[in-house]
Amino acid sequence: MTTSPPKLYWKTFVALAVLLAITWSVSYVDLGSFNLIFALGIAVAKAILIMLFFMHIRGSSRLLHFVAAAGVLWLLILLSLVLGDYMTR
Amino acid sequence: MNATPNATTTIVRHSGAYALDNYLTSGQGVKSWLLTTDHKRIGILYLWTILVFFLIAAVAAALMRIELLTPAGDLVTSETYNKLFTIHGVLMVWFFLIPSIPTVLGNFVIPMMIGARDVAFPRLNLFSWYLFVAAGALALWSLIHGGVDTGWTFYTPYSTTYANSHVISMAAGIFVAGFSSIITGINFIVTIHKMRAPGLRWFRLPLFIWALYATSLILVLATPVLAITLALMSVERLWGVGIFDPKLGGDPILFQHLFWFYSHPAVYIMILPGMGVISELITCFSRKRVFGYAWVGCSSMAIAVLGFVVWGHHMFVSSQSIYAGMIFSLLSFLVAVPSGIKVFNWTATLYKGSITFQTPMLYALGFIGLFTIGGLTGLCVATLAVDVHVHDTYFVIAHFHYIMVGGMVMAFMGGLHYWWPKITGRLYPEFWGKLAAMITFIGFNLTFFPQFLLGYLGMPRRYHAYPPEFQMLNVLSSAGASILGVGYMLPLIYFLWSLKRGRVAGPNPWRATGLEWQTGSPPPVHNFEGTPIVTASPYMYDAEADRELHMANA
Amino acid sequence: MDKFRLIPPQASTSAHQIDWLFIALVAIMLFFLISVFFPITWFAIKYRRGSNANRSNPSHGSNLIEISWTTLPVVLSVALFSWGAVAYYHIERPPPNALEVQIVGKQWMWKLQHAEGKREINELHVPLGQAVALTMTSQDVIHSFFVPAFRVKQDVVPGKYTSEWFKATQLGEYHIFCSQYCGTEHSGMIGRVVVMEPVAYQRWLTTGEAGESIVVSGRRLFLDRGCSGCHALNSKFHAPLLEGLFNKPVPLSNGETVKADQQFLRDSILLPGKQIAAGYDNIMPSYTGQLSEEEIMQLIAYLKSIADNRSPPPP
Amino acid sequence: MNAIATAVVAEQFDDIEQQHSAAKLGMWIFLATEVMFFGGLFLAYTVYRFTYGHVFALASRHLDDVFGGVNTAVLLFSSLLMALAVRAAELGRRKQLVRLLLATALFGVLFMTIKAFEYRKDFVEHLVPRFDFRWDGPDAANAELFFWIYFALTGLHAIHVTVGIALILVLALLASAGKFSQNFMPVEITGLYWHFVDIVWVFLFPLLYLAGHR
Repeated sequence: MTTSPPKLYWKTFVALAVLLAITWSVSYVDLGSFNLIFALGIAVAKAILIMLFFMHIRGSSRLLHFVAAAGVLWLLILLSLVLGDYMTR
Repeated sequence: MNATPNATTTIVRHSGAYALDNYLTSGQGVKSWLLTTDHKRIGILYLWTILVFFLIAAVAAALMRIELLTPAGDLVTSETYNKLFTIHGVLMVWFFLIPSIPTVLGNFVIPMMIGARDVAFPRLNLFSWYLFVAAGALALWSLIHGGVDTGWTFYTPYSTTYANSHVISMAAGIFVAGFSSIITGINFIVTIHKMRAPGLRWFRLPLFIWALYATSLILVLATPVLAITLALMSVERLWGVGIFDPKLGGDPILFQHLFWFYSHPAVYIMILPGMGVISELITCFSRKRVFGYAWVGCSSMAIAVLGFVVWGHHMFVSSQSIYAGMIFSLLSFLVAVPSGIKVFNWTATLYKGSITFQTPMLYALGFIGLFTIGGLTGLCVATLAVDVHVHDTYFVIAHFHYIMVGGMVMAFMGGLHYWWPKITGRLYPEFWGKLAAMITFIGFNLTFFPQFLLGYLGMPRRYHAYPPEFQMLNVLSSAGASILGVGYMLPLIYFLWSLKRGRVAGPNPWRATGLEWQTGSPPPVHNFEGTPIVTASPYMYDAEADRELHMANA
Repeated sequence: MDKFRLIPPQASTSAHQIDWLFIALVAIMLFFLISVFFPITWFAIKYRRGSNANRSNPSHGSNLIEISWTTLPVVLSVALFSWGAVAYYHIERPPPNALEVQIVGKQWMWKLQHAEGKREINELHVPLGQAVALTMTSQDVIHSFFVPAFRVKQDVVPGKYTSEWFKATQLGEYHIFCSQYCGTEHSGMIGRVVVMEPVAYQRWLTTGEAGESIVVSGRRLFLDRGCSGCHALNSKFHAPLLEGLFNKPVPLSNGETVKADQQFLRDSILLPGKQIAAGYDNIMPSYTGQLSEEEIMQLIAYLKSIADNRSPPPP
Repeated sequence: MNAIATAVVAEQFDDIEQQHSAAKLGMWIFLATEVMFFGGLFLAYTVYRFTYGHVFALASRHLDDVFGGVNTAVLLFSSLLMALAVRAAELGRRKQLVRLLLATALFGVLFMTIKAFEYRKDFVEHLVPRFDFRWDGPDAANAELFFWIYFALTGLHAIHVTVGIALILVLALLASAGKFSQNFMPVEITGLYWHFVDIVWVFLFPLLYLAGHR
């Protein structure tokens, strides 16, 4: 596994900082329920960035990709089916 | 292991049969056991530990059955009865059913089946056992100080605001036991992925490995939710957090969602390893390759995944929305299909086999019979309209005991008898083994079949006093329980007897084809001399050849 | 009552439906049991070791068979699921003109109250052939109102109203059980349903201390507890008029609109700030802890009684 | 050199490569369990935000998002330092590894101190349930519920950060003794754990602090 140059890590950090600034400032604008979707979207983007570059998922085996996705997928199963109950009460 | 030679067991000191330098003789004294990182020894440590918890829970069950002989609750007070069924539930679920096959048979046999020297993280494996012992100590501490009377489901708001028993120490015990099984799950997944012998591709793995791989997936993905649920319940009981407290706007149904999100996959954690053992036993004792290998292997994975989306069938009458109930009911029907595939494939495996009926095979056939009844009655409780009537009655008790006791414990007994020669190098007494298997089968049916009738008649569960018209069936059930008790005590006796006086087993007493049978019994510390190479698919049995062999020396 | 029986008395309309569904399930179970046990015993005997059965070229799998015993169970599953779901849908929807009975579950007893005001403990008298709708809540832990003879069961959850209904079709007395574990005397929280002729039921209603009807006691509470102080035409406080409110859409201050059903009224009494009506500010004091569950039900019954007339009640 | 390398490979593994991939797979599975562990609390948050959305938005405005934002930046930067530390360990640069590890731990401690100040501010503003919780807006019960979930989530996260800092300091100690010259896997594993803790905060910040417009 070739070790990537420090510049790549710094670029990732800058991207994360920019995303943080965006989500923070957008929260001052009232977009109604769109606020939540936007905030979650940016959070997911930041999480993927961290996983790809800082946690070296990029270029690692397909198995690790699946394990990384499995945790989130199972959480979505829990969230969706429970909300399925609360929304249809 | 100094064997005293007598008439029946003349041990030829240097016979190839009994491997003298093995994992049992490689270290002596308590320290060699308490600090071992050998997966085989850790399996045995787990065997003794779960035996302790099984006996305590069995005593609780016996007391409950005696109590239910009479309609009036006269043997024990209602407070004690509530604590009895809670400790029976907690100890059986978390300290016997969930750990037994993975940590005892799995720990012992998985590395040998895939040709590895040990599990991926041996030190973590030992740490998992210490966590399990600490968890058991916490649970017993809570029991000694008065026990818990919330039921093994800990439903709020009773467990958080109204119960005045030792809920938090029991919840802490289960919390720690959860992490012990998470670590075992991680260990098995990494071992099966990374440490298979050369040539051992995924579709050449024995079905026991498939079953334990699927079980480990559930262990790893479901148990953390139990941990957070019990933590939240305990924090709410201590400081009145209010997440589940209706007065603060919390919702007790949310606790049920979180609890059953873990607890339904947990019942698949209990049954899947049993299915893995049965696949091994049926193929070995009918001398025939399993029918539909890929389908049986993939049905284990299908059960693991589908097991996560069906938990709502525990909450059909709990004021969950009827539409969510319908979604869960349909999904619960679909999760029964892979189990059906397995039973049909086992039946088809017997076709054109050369079937023998040693003790493991009796337990395997018993498993298929009882598990099929248990699984089919699962369809009744998955049907919305019928579950409204039978939910929380003895019908449900009979359903899950048919699967847990009729299925999982039978499979555990079958697996223990099957691998006993490999673990100890000695054979159990065949006659007593068969007798115990038959007594268990009869006792079990007499205990739990009447409970189906009781359930549909409407006797609620967790009642220590009941209307007189249910008495006759309850007496039948208690009678059966006494026979079942005998059925379980017999193996305890003759297994201990066989340690000293059992016939020497030799490397492969069943002439089985698994990798674990290619090395000595009891196996050396590193399982194999060199690293075994696997060239063929598992279960290369030949029924025709077996018949000639049998005819030759008959 | 205690001759040996395999199924409980079929004393309600839904009892027959559920028993038929259960018998169909048992039939399908027997079909699958036979299709597994018969081949096993046959193979075990025919292919036991040493028997001279033909064992040439054994097959190790055939996708056709596998697919067939996958699709058949799936088809059966969908069929059974839909039958169960349709029956469940009827069980969960009380008919409109059902007799109203309010039940409060309390640790280890059932307190029941008929619309006409008659109160009972652990007993429920109902007329034959008349649908009875139960509105239930709990004062402490989760209980579950279970009448095996009617095949009905519904958890009684604190903090919300749950409902179930039945129509008795057979006279007699039947068990009431609490089927959700609720503490020490869980097995003592039982009672009996008495199904009577409609005429006898009416006579029973009026005999004994026929307390004031729920609506009357609800109105008395409405005045005594100061509700009428604000919720009245001439009140100096700006509070919504409650006449004609029940089951009508209510626009809320955060823009949503909700139906003023029992749950909304209960929450408005206990947690007034949860859903504030549009155009009003949050000045209503919370009545949590000052009204018992029965009193809240009586107030709601009163609000229901004034749901249709627009004119405010005489002071 | 080869003799030392084989000493590093544990007996049950065939080679160092198998040992590395096993350790990484084991760690990623552990992180999946952590996702499900936090998942229970995220579910409670989601369900109660769905049922009491209005009050949750109000209550989250009482949280000071400057603290939250700065803390997010601090944790992101410490994640960067950790990634650089893992790179240094791979390249076998001992002194740089020790310096970066200490810097990461420093930013972790900075995060905790900011958190401590924030908790103190919440306490002063009577926002801590059970400790003289005061809420003048509509139904205090549901607002208290929000703050219970806030303290549960951030508290559990803070415990994970503390464990992370302790691990990093131990690593720094071992690294200065030159222990990771051949086998840098412990550094990589701790790095994965630290990045996971950062990801949890990346989700906590918008959900708790920015719930509903300012």
